[in-house]
This record gives sequence, C-alpha cells and structure tokens, in this order.
Amino acid sequence: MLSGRNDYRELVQDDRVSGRLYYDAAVFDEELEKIWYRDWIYVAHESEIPEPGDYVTRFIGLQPVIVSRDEDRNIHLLLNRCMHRGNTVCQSERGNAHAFRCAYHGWTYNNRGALVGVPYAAGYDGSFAREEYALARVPRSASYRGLIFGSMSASGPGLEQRLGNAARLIDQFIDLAPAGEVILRSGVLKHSFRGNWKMALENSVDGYHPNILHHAAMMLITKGRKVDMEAVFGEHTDALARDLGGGSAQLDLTPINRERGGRVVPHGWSAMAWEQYLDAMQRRWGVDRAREIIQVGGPHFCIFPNIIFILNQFRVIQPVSVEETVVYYYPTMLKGAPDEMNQRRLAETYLIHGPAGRVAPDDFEAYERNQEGFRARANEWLVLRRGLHRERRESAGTIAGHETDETTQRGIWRHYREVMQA
Amino acid sequence: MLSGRNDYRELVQDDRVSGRLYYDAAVFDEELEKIWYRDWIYVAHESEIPEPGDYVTRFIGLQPVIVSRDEDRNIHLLLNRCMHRGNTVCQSERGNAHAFRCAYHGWTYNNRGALVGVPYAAGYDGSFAREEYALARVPRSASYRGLIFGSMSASGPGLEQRLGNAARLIDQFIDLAPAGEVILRSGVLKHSFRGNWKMALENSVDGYHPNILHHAAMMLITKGRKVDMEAVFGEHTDALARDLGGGSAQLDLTPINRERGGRVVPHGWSAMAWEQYLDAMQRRWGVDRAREIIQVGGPHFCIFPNIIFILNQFRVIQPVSVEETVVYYYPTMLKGAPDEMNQRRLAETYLIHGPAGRVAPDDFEAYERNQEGFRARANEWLVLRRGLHRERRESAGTIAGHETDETTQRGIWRHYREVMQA
Amino acid sequence: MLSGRNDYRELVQDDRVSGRLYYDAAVFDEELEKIWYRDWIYVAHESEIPEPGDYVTRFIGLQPVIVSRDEDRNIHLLLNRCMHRGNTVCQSERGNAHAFRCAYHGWTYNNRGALVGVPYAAGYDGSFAREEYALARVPRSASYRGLIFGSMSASGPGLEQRLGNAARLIDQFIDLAPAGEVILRSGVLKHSFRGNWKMALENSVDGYHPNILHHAAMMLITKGRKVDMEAVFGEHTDALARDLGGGSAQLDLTPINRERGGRVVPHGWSAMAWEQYLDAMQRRWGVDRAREIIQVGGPHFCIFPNIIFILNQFRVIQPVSVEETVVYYYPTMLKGAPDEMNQRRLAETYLIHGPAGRVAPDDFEAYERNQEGFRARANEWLVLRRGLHRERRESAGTIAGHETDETTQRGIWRHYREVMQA
Amino acid sequence: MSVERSAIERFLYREAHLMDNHRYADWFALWAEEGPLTYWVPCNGDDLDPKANVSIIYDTRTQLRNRVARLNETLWLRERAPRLSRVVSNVEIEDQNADEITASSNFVLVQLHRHVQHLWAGSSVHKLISAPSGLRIRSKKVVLINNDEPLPNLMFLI
Amino acid sequence: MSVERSAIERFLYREAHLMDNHRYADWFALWAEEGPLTYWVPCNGDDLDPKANVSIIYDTRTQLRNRVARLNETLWLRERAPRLSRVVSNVEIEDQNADEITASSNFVLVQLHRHVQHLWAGSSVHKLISAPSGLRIRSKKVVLINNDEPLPNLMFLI
Amino acid sequence: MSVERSAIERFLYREAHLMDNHRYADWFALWAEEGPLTYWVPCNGDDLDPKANVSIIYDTRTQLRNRVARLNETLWLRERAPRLSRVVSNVEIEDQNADEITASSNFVLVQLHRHVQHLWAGSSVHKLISAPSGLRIRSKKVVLINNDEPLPNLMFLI
Ligand code: FES
Ligand code: FES
Ligand code: FES
Ligand SMILES: [Fe+3]
Ligand SMILES: [Fe+3]
Ligand SMILES: [Fe+3]
Repeated sequence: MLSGRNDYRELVQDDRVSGRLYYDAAVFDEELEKIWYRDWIYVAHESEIPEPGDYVTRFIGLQPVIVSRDEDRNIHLLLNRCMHRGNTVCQSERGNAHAFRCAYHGWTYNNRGALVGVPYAAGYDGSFAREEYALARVPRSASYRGLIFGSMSASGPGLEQRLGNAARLIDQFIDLAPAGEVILRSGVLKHSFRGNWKMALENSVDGYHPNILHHAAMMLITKGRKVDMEAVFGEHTDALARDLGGGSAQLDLTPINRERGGRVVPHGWSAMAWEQYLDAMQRRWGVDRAREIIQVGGPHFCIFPNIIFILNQFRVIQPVSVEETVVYYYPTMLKGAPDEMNQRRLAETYLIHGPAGRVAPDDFEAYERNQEGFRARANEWLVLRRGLHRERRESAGTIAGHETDETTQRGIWRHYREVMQA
Repeated sequence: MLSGRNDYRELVQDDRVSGRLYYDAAVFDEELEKIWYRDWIYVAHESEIPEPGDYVTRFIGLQPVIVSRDEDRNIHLLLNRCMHRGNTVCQSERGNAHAFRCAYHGWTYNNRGALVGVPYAAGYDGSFAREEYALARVPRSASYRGLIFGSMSASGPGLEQRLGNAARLIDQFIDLAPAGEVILRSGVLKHSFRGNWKMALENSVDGYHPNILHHAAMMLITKGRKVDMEAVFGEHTDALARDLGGGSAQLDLTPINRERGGRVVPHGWSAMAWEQYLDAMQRRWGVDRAREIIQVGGPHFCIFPNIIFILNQFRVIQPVSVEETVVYYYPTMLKGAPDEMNQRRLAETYLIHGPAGRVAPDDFEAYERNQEGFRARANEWLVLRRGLHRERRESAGTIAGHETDETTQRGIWRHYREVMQA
Repeated sequence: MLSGRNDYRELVQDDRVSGRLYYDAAVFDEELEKIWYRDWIYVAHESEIPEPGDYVTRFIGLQPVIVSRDEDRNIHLLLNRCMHRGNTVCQSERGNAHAFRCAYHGWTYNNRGALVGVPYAAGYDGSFAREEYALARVPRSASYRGLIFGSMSASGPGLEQRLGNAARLIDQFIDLAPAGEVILRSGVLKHSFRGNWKMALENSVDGYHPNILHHAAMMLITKGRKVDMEAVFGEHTDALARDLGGGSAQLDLTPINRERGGRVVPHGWSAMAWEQYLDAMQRRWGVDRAREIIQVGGPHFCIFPNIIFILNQFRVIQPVSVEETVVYYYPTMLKGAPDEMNQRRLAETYLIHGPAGRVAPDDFEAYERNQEGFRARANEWLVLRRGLHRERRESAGTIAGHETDETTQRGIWRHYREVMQA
Repeated sequence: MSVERSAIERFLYREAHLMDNHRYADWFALWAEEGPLTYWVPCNGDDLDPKANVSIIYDTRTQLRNRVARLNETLWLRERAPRLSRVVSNVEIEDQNADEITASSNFVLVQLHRHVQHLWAGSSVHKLISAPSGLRIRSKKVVLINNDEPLPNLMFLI
Repeated sequence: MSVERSAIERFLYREAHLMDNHRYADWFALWAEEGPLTYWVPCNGDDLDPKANVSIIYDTRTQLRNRVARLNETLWLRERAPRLSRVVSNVEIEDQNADEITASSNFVLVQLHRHVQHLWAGSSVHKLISAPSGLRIRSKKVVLINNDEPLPNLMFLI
Repeated sequence: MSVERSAIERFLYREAHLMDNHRYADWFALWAEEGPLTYWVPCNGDDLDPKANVSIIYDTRTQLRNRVARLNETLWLRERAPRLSRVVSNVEIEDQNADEITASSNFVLVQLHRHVQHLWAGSSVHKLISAPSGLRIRSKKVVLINNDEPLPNLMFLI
C-alpha cells in the first residue's frame, strides 16, 4: 500500500532525487520495512563487550536490541522486550549481567535470552514450555572483523556477500592495528539533528563540501603550516570519489596519503612512538606490506545504510523519525599500537567530531538548513549530476570520479531505488 | 473503515493479545468511538457537588463535560462548548456558579444548560429559538449509589444492567459507611504516564505483580511486623482473581480479610474510634450484618473502562492519546464514621498513591517500560495464559482463579474484543 | 482524494459551519492546496525593502520565500532553497545582500535569483545550464499601492480583479498619507496562538465581540471621557458590517467617523501637528477631498485569506499547522505626515496589539478557548445566523448588515466554500 | 549613596514575588512616585529605538498605570490566570552614582497556562533610586531571548 | 540568634546538592533530630488543609523515614534513576526569632528520565532551627507551579 | 588568600554574561595567562578519565585557543548564532588554599536557535587563581545533566 503511494523510479532519478524522500513519513515507514528491517544493520563491535556477561543495548531501526556475550563468549542479539507483557528487561546502555530480570513480574532471562526464572510458577501448567518464552532473537546476526551486524529478516544474502567491495576497506581500516584488531572501549559521542538520516549518510562521502562548509576548521589545519587543502578536497586533488556498489561509497585519499606517507602519521609525533609502531607493524606484516598499509592509511567510506568509517572512528547513523536522526561516533584504538598513537586517535575524535567538535557541527547545521529548505516545494529536486561526465567504471565494477564529484551519492541512491522499488 | 483495518479476533486471542493494541493510533480512535463514546463512563460522584450551583468539569473520552447541580438539586451533564462559536464556557475544574458566561460574545447559560442571556438580542429575530441553543447534553446519564455515569450514545443497556455483578461490589464498598454514603471532597491526586490507558486498567486487578514490583513498599509494610505478604498476594494466598463479566474484574481478598477481621481496621487504631465505628455500624445494619460488612471489608475491583475501587479510594482512568494517560485518585470518606478513621483513609491515599506515593510510582515506571518494550516488534504478543488451568466458573457466572492469575485480564480482554469487533 | 473526504457544502452551510474545519488536519492540507498555494497571498510591502539589495524573508503557506529588491529596484519573490541540495540560502528575516551564498557547497545566487557562483566548476560540463538552476520563483507576483502579493499558481485571476471592492479600501487607508504612501519600517509584533488561522480572520471583522470581550480595554478608553462605546460597537451604532465579496469583509465605521471628524484625529493632538497635517493633505488633495478623506478616516477590513487593515496597522495571518497560527502586526507610517502623528500611530500599535497589548490578548485567549471547545463533538456547529434578517444587498454587490452582525463571517465562509469545493 | 548587591537582590526577589503572584498594585508601588518612568520590553532585537520601532512593551507612567488597571479588570484572567514561578539570578550592579543605581539580572520564568508549561528567559536592567521608603524603580528594561519570535500572550508582569 | 541570608543560601545549596545526587540518608540528616517534622507538597492548590485534603507529599518524621527507606530500596531506581539539576534562588528570610528561621526560595529543577527532559518549578518555605551541628530543617513546604496538574513520577527529593 | 563567595559569584556572572553574548575573546581573557589550562565537559557520565574516553569537550590551552578561533571564524554562526540566556546559582566555595579556589555552581541555560528553544542544565566546577588583574580560570569542568544523551550542536561557550 505504501509502495503504491511512492514510485521510487520517479522520485529517484539518475541525476536528481526528490526532496520528498527526506520529509514524507510514509517514505520513512517504508524505509523501515525495506531497509532497516531487511538489510544487514551494524549494531556493535565485539570489543565493546569483551567479557562474559558484558552487554550493550542498541536499536535496529526503531527496535530495541540487547547485544550480549554469554559465559561461553558467544554473542547474542536479543530483543529488549519481556515475553510476558512486554516491559523492557534491560534499562542500561552498557553493563555486565548474567541475567536480565523484568521488574514487573520478575520473569528472568539469562544473557542467552533463555527464560530461567518465573515467580509463582504454579500459575503455569505443563502446557507452558519455557523454551517458547525465550527473549526474541534478531533473526540473523553475523560478524566481520569484530563488527557485529544484525538483520531482522530471516532470509537474504549473507553478510560478506552484502559487504562486497566494502569488506576489503574494513580490512584496510583494521590492518593498521599491529595486532590486527581495533578496540572500541573509549565511549561514544552522541550527536542529534532535526533532519532525515540519509543526509548524514550522503554527507559522509560528499567530497565537495569540506573546504567550503568547514572553512573554519581548514583554517586551523592550515594555519602556520604549508598544507594545501585544495590538493586534498579541492579542484586539484588526486583523491577519488568511488561508488563501491550496494550503496556503499568511498572517498579514496590513497593517492594523497602515498605522497604524505599516510594519514596515520600525523605531524608532531614522538619519533619513539613512530619507531615502536613501525616495528610492531613490520613484525606482523613484514616490511613491505607494513609500509604499504601505513602509506595507504585509513580508508574513508560508508556502508549502506548505517555505518561510516572516517579517520580513526566508526560513525553510526540512527534514524529516530523522518526528520530526527542521531549520529554516534566511536573512537577506535589500534590493538598493539603505542599508547601515544591511540591517545591521539581518541583526541582526534572528540576534537573534530560530536556536538562541540571542530568539524561536525558545520554538517549538522547544514542538515537542519536542508530540512528547512525542503519546505519549499516549487522545485522539489536535489541535483546529483556533478561529475557525471568525468567518472569512469573500474575493473572491480566500482565507479570512480573526481573527489569532489557526486559519484558517491549516485551510488547510494541507485542502491536505494533498487531496494525501495523492490 | 477503521474496523476494517483491525481484526480484533486476530489481535485479541484467548491467551494472548497483540502489543499493537497499545500503540496504534487507529486502534485508539476506534476505542473512542466504540468504548468511550458508547459505553457508560464514570464522570463524578454526587458528593463532589453537594450544593446547588456546584459543578466540576471532566472529560468523557476526549470531550469536555460540565457536571453541574441546579437549584432543584438535579444534576446535569453538559458539554463545555458555547453554542454560538464554540468557546469553552467554564474554565475551572470545580466551583459554584449559577450561570456560565462565554467570554467571547457573552452568551450566558444557567447551570441547567439553558441559554439565558444573549447580548444585543436584536441581532436575532423570531426564527431564533433559544431552546435550540441550550448547551449540548451528554445523551444519557444515570447514578448508582452517588456515582454519576454518562454515555455519549443515546441508546444501549441501562446503567444497572451494564454494572451487572459490579453493582454489589459498589454496595460492599459504600456499606462500610455507617450512613451508607461515601463522600468525595478531599481533593484528587493526578498522575500521568506515557503509555496506553489499558495498562492502568489491567494493572489494577493484576495480582501477580505486587510482591515483586512493589517489593520496597512491602518491605515497609512487613518491617517489624509479622505480616506474610506471600499469604496476601503470593503463592499461598487464599485470595481470588475474579472475572466479573462485562470487562469488570476483582481481586477478592475476602478470605484473608475474614481472618484478619477486615482491612477497615488497620492496626494502631484508637479503641475509642473502633468502638464508635462498630456502634454506628451496628445501629445501622444490626450486629450480624455489621460484623459481616466489616469482616469482608472493602472490595478491590475495576469497572470497564475507567473506574477502579482500591482500598479507600476511587481511581479514574483518563486517556489522553494512544500513549498518554492520566490516572486520578479520589480518597473517599465514610459518612458517619469517626474522623480518626476518615483521616486515616485520607492519609492512606496520598501516602500510597499518586506521583510521590509508596506504591503507585512503581506501576507507572512499569507502564513506561512497557510502552518502550512495545517498540520491539519481532514478537508482538503479550501472554495472558497464567492460571488458565486452575480457574473455575462460579454460580454467578463469574470466573475465579488464584489471586496471582490472569483470570482478570482475560475477562477484560474478552469484553474488549466483543465491543471492538462489534 | 482529500476533497473526497470533505464535502464543504455539508460542512459550510449558509447560517452555520462545522467545528471540524478548525481541527481536521486533512482540511488544513486541502486549504494549503486550494487557498494558500492558489490564491494571491500578501507577502510584504515595498517600503520594507526600499534600497537595492534589501530583502525580507516570508512564507507563502508553509513555503519559505525571499522578497528581494535588485540593483534595478525590481522586486523578486524567490523560494529560499538552494537549487543544488536544498539548503536554505538566506537565514535572516531582513537585511541587505547582493548575493545569497549557500553555506553547504557555496553555490551563490544574486538577488534576482540567478546562479552566479559554483565552486570547482570543472565538476559540471557544458550540459549544465546555469539558467536552469536559478532560485525557483513564486510563479506570479504583483503589487497594489506598494502591497506585494504572490501566488504559487501560474494561472488565475489578476491581482486587481481578485482584490475587487477591497482595492478602494486600500486606497482609503493609504490616501490618508499626504504623500500618498505608507511606510512599513517600524518593526513587527509577532503573536502566536494554539488555534486555527481562520479564527483570526473571522475575528478581525467580528463587530459583535469588542464591547464584551474587550471590556477592560473599553474601560480604559471611556474612563473619564464621554465616549459611548455602545454607539461604536454596540446595539445603537450606525456602523456597518459589510461583506465585500471574494471573502473580504469590512466593519464600516464611516458614519461614526463622520460625526467624530475621523479616527485619524485622536484627542490630545497638538494643534500644530493637526494644522501641518491638514495643510499637507489639502496641498495634495485639495480642500474638499482632503476633508472627505480625513473625515472618513482609515478603514477596518480584511482581504481573504491573510491580510487585515485595522487602525494604523497591517495585520498578517500566518498558518503554522491546523491548530497553530502566528499573527504579525506591522505599524504603518503615513508618508508626509508630521512625526507626532506617525509616532502616535506607532504607539497605538504596540499599546493595543501584540502579546502584551491592551486588546489583542483577549482575542488570543478566546481563540485558544475556542480550540479547546472544539473537542466537544456532541454538537459540531458554529452559528453564523446573527443579523440574517436585517442585512441588505448594496449597489456595489456588497452586503451590509448591522455592525454587530455576522454578515462579514458569512461572506468569508461563502467564499471559502466556493474555493474549497472547487 | 551606596547600596550592597544583597540589598538589590532582596529588592528584585521581592519584585519577582509580587509579579509571580499577580499583585499588580503592590508591584506598581515599587516604582518611583515622581518623575518619568519607563518599562521597556524591546521587540525584533535588544535595542531598537522605541520611538521609531514597535516594542513588546514600552510604557511611561500613564501607560504603566493603564496596564495595571487592564490586568486588574480583565475578567477572563480571573477565571484562569497563568501560574508563574521565576528564578532571578546573576544580579550585578552595573553602575551606581549619587541618585541612581543600575542593576542587571537574568531570569528564567516558568509559566503554566491552560495546562501548558511555557518557559520565558532573558535579562533585565533596572534603574533604581533610593527613596525614603526604600529602593524604587525608575526604569526597567527586559530583554527576552525570543523577542524576535512569535510570542504567546504575555498577560502578566515580567 | 541571628543568621545571615548567605548562611541560609549555603544551607539550601547544600540541600539541593544532596537532593540532586539522590543522597537520601545525608539529606535526611539535614532534618532536626528532635521534635515534629513536616515535609509538605500541597496538591490542588497551594494551601489546602492537609488534614482534610490530599497532598502530593505530607510526611511527618516516620513517613519521611519511610520515604527515604523506600527510595533506597527500590530496585528499578537503581537500574535507572532520574538525573537532576536544580538552581535555587530568590532566597529570602521571611521571619526570624529566637528558635526558628523562616526562609523562602524559588527553584527550577531540570529532570532527565528515560531520555526525556522534564522541568519542575516552584517555591519552597523552610523552617529552620540552629542546632549545634548547624542549621536543621523543622518543616519544609514546596509549592509546585503545577500542583493541580497531572504529574509524572516524583521519585526523588524535591 | 581569601576570597568571598560574593566575589566568586561576580566573577561567574561576568563569565556567564560573556558566554551568553558570544564574546569569545573576552571570555578567553578570563583564563590564566600562564600554566596549563583544562576546559572539560565529560561525556557518557560525569567522571570518565578523559585520557581514556571521549569527552564532549576536553581542551588544553592550545585547543581552547583553537576553539575560540573556530567560533570566531565560522561564517554560518555569523548568519545565525544561537541566542543564549543562563542563570548561574548555587555557588559554593568547595575548597580554598594559598593559590587556588575551587568553586561549584549550577546553571540553567535557555538557548534559542532556528526558532527552537532548547534547555541546557548542569553544574560547573571552576578552579580559580587570583591574578593581579583579578580572578582567572585555571580549569573548568561542566557536568551536563544529559551528557550521555544525544545532543544538538553545542556551538557556543558553556
Ligand atoms: S512484563 Fe515482564 S514479567 Fe510481566
Ligand atoms: S463563542 Fe460564546 S458567545 Fe460567541
Ligand atoms: S546545497 Fe547549496 S550548495 Fe550544495
Ligand atoms: Fe562534513
Ligand atoms: Fe501495582
Ligand atoms: Fe478583538
């Protein structure tokens, strides 16, 4: 019925999309059904719940989920809803618990979701099978390099298949860790805006805006240093905007990083830390591969619909309503890297991102101005044609354009149209 | 059209109901139509407006109603809406007025609703019949033992027929007054929660939760006294959960009260007050009947959809939206009982109930957790099967189960399905 | 589809209208389509943007509009939405700018709306025609005596035709200026209420309520002066309520003004200012016409749907949602009149109107009581029959009734039914 | 003359109390008995010339008296007046000379009207004189944070 | 005895700090050790006789002790207690005699519970005695601006 | 050295005034000219180690200077900056020794941005030194009531 209302072939065209997709509540409901409750959604990283009993609570779409680790170190994605009358059984966003007890009538579930306690049991006779009252599970869950994804749909492509080209970028991000793992245990910044979630996804791979919208931050970066931001995000950059397929997209700064020897070596590092890190990397990867990894540096990309990798951080998009969204920023530590390096990664996250950061607030102001602008209906189109004439298909099936081009947005929307029209 | 959308035979099953009934705005609209604007709704008690001119303002469903007493002591249920352009004509929740004057153009109505004043009358000619512009009346109203009910439907079963088995429990509540009347003139506690109104109704006759959810209050009750709460609300209680029919339900503590000599004699009473009360009761009812009344004590029950009798209080449920509800607590005084006793009834109300009471906040927290839990949709069911195997039909046509069983909720939902499916 | 839902012949009858028109969101959506995005809507006065580059931002219905004056002094009505991705390009409600630069990617438009700047232009090839990306324009705009109106519909009757009888009343208002112009450059009072916009329009020409609702203000006016308000707004007034056609309506105080020599000469003026004014008026209009203009004084009327002329002020109605409305009050200065007189006009505006004025808050309280009253649905009608028996058709095709009669409201609703049923 | 900040605070607290409780006449009695008075709540900004621009409130003595009378007489306010509670803080003496003290303060005012809570916030500048009967207001300017936004009825003293 | 306003302020700030941080026992220790106590939050108005009308809170010593115990014991409050921050201002000494000080104050309290911010506002009257250990509360009355409106849970100290 | 609470209050009111009015440079001048500085707004709780966990703000001198520069330069803030008004209250001197004063306070800050009013609330702890030019801030910690909730832009001084 909803899909009857919206024709996504009309609303999403190759070089433009309708503003309606950002404010129509019926579109949002349909997105819940066809994207958030069907696709693979990133929920958490295994390192957030390292110990048996550790848990975090998250949302898949609008549904509350507990991500718990049991005594056998297995991970479970459980709906946070008592099977008796539906109270939430877990109130905290993180903690350690071997059981979740519902406050209302005391039904108790272990961290596998099994119903292990029912007060006044005589009220239920033999026909009552406790197994039927285990906490509902997210139908499918899977991990890749410690990233836990869940899907509310029992069927569909597997996680790795769905990740496609994005998988090797996850590798690129994590291989920077001498121990081959990232650790998310440094808290999270939570940043909200009054606007549609898709703006945050598109913006994450929008290479056109940084020098303009973030001019103040750029001023601070360049001040008293000879960095030409035009050669990074501007006209004469060698970086690329890449459509990875499946709605995933990348800003590929590799060419620049190669020259600069890789983003992971910010200026002002102690030589010692650098030595330590290089040494650890070489021991793990060998000299050449280590140099390669370091030079290429961390990738900048997004995986449709809700996770973004930028600098040292995971960024997660959480829709709240058609025009309310929250973005979570998780700093990631490189296991096996010197503390100095990881502290730097931590600092970069809060200095640059979040509500009071040097960069993120600009984007959030832009999102809210965008949502305001959508009230003008005389012309409903958003134009996505930038660089259409100069992008090229790559061997991997990906499409590469100039860093400032909208190749990335077009990739996101092509996938969106496909899943929404389905 | 709405009923077309929701199949209540599907949503309400014998041993489970769908969470959708608590959050779907279309269900709420249909409830207004089929329950709140069709059934008998409790609005006020006669003792709240003892004198000619006294009035209170209430709501039937979402519609504002004035309950007034005229100079002949007759009671009127009038819609609080000027017949000219629709301003509310009464702004206060209680007071005494012989006329209601609309501030906008000064049309004035007496407390019978008759239009008695129209400024600049020459603007209306003979074709203007004032009788046609009396305040709209609630189509039907009736009283039972001083309880005033109104129905927005002109036809339907009479009040007493609708009350059915609940009528004698109202008697049981009020017969505790030596003068055979209760008085509601001690104010009202107003307590709100973000959740659906039905949770408050079900909870009122939920004998499963008290010892668990209200453990802190129970601790205070039992502390330094040998009361076994398990023998009241727990496994080994002799109390019963009873489906009275018509959506009304009871927690019958009679067996316990008998042993204890009746709830109405809390420990720590002055002997004198006790003597006085006993004497007054016997004078009215005779020795045996008085003892019987006192031993059985006050009943604990609800009448579908909006009034609850617990301890010494009337509790009224007011829906605001599909997930906003207000509960009103009215302490009741026993006419002819010693002041000490009535003051005790008053204190019991505010110490135990309301936003800062010893018990009620636990339930309200549970309601809000419930509404949160309903956001998890992987499994939509609330389970109502507790005690299905051990309840029994009684001669009166009622059904009795163990005090902790969901016999009561099943009764509420059976009636709900019947009226909503109609 | 919407019009399918609402039959306006049923909801709007000759002597009564349904309360549903004030609270049904579907009606509001249909009003946007058939009134706010079709009819001529007042947006601003030319004197608000006297200089090249001056602009103000307004709304037509819910759509944000920039009203700008270019270097050739031409006026443009532009949608405040960047043609790239839709950010608002102008953030301020008034100012002077030769260009509007979008903060997101820096697209820049001149105050004619032309796209004059695109950063990193190489991203767009020859197929990108800048002309296609000028800011969208309000399809039609036109001025009358400096009042700028816009229409979101490309076709329809011209402005003057639409103004009809109201045009000469605009003349009457503005001819009071010796220089034949009014100036709006004294700021604006912004006053909001929780209620439907139509109440503010109807109230503006409701001659029935002033002495009753505004009794306190009347008390101040009459206190220690022999003014009989009954002879102005009451039973024995000679003033008229007039349906001007097309939804416009007037309270015609001419008869009274004639006796009093015209409202424009408030008591307590300095003789000198009076002389100056008279002299200036006579020089422009000649002795007789000047006297005529002054005696007749300023008109009191509204033009459907959103502009009202009362005393010295323009009043503009801005719908926000079906039950949220903002009213703007703009004091108007008479060009060529003595400062003393204009300061008096200014003072009259803020002393009488706005959130803390002597009169307006009464109306706003009434609107909110009205919206509350609409929750009572037992009787949905608002009665508009006042004076039906004593109104008469005039030569101009207008209809005149007693000042206290609902001739004006009936005119508004007849037009409303016509456009909504279309 | 020299006055302590604490004396100013006491005075402003007193004024707040009278305003919160709609004691119009008692509040009016806090104003200077002689000389020109100004009660100013600017509009469309914090400092536009009130002679050339609308104000939310711009009262001289006569208008102030009329305002108090209007509030007193209004029947619908008696039926249902807004409930008010405000905190006054950040009291500073900006200037003090022989015949006048200039004091600034901030406030947060919570209003309840028709079951809806509304928050008012801003800062005030009082010009006070020290009369035999104590401090008196010569002029008061209230800068509302939202003085360029649509406002609901302001039918109370601020 | 004579106490400065600033001493009262310090005491009320201290009390606010304990209430904001749910330090129930420490807060209870601010009350007088002997004699009758009253902790009163009126309902349906600001002054209805608590012996004849419901109150939101009307505690004597025993009930106050029970309230503290109840808050301490409640498991769900430990799972998720409201976050509180209040400003106390407009502190005035209403009356002061040999054995008792009457102080009034206003407050604005911002509460965060279940991700929802809620605003509480009103005024308080404390009757204080000066014990060797410092000021102690003999009675406290809190007038909420919305004491005749439906209220959400008030499961904290106010 | 010994400083009165009223002197601290005056200082905090002054700071609030500068913050409310986006006077970034003047505000920065309130900080100590030498030695390490810390401006900390914790995240995910009130006290997580800022070396191991994200903070909403955790600035040393350089970063603080950068923050001020960033706010100064940002064009869109000039187009439309948030309007602010805050009350600071419950000022207490927690500790005072030879070279440092520790003062705590609570605040309620009303923000207006894009026609929407938003309420910020929490408490602050200032560590102050007394310089010849007056009190100066050595460190400031602001505990927001909602520091574990999603926050809108905090593009002003708090
Ligand atoms: S709702 Fe969880 S135990 Fe009843
Ligand atoms: S609306 Fe009541 S008199 Fe007109
Ligand atoms: S949205 Fe305006 S330039 Fe991109
Ligand atoms: Fe960005
Ligand atoms: Fe309960
Ligand atoms: Fe009016």
